[in-house]
Amino acid sequence: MSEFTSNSLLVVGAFFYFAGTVGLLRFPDVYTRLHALAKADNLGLGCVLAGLALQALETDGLAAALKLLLIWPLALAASAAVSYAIAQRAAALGVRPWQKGDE
Amino acid sequence: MKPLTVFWRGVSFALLWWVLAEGRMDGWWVGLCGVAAATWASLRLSPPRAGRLRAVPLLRFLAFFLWNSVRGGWQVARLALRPRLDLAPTTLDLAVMLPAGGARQLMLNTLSLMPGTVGVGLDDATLRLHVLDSRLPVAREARALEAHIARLFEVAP
Amino acid sequence: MSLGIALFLLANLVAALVAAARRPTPADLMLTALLFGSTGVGVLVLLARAMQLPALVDVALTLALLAAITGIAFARRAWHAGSRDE
Amino acid sequence: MSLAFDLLLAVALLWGAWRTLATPDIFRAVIHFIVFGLLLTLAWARLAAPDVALAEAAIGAGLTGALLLDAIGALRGRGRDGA
Repeated sequence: MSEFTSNSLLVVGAFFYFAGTVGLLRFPDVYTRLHALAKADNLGLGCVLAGLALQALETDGLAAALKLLLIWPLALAASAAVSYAIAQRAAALGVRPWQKGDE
Repeated sequence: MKPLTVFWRGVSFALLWWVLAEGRMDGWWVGLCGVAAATWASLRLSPPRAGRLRAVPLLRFLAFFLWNSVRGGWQVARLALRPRLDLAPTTLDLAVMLPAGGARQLMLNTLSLMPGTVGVGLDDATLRLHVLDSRLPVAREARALEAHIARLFEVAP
Repeated sequence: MSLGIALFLLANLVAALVAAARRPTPADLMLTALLFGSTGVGVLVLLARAMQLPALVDVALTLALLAAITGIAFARRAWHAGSRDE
Repeated sequence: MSLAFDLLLAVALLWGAWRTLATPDIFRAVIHFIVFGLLLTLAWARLAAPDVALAEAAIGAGLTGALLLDAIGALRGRGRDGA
């Protein structure tokens, strides 16, 4: 049962990674691409980490599982800081946000 | 300096060491030195403030955040995988009522991970957001986040 | 199982990279490099599981932290108006 | 499965190295260099050398990338001021 749960979490994580990559390639400008990068990819990482932590809990103990989960807040903080820095810089350089109807 | 603060920070760092060492105890004396150094450095770099974080609002904030990051990821995934790309991005200026400093920074950074928003700028008390889709109820959700953070820091929003 | 997912993520990454290399603006390319930050962490933890090498989790932790440094260096120091953006 | 992973990684590595050397725009070359460093980290991980992978992630991709980006910013900034 637990193996099924962790494998499903891995697959769901892969799905969100895939969606994030598709968004990065399809979205029209820097700002919208940041949405794809900051949200879908982080959720994918979260699911993958949760799935692996479940497996590690059974074989390697609690501390190993918590260590895997510890990566998530680090990645979240990093990605929040980076997306703000890039969005702010883009705005300062006068990159106009894409609007509906633009090419 | 309250001894209780020192104690809790020490315990947190010890826990962090235990997690990083994957539960092995054979190098515990190195860990002890590390925990002592980290506690000293944290007291030096961020001295205990008057208003401290409280446990119940922190847990509620974490639950709120977790749920919203799942929603945000799902929303972006749906928009990205739709066969015809249907986006209507806008920008939104929002007056922040939180005091300057840690609370405002936390709000700015959390908003980048919430559904539909990325922070673009913050001057004084105006937060500029890029919104992925103008049909999303972004302003209301940002207010909810603000209320959560205000409770977390025990400040009036 | 973990290796299969890791392979899928790597394929994802390479596809994004090849597509982004054709894009005109440096910002797009940098976003792909940041995609490597989050996806690379995922691949590394999956490899740690598949290869029974727990030390790779430490590599993933380092990568998660340092991807941010490159991103900030790009936004704050390197990205000027003259670098062929829109 | 593992053969497919290694082959894809090797091809991506070679491609990244070629792009790093062949891109005329120095800015894009640096970003390709960062990407190459990240791919190399994965390659070391596959070779069961986590210590080298750790060094590559920290020094190769992280710090050198940031330093090179900073250097580009400094060079471009100076060129624009006309100095």
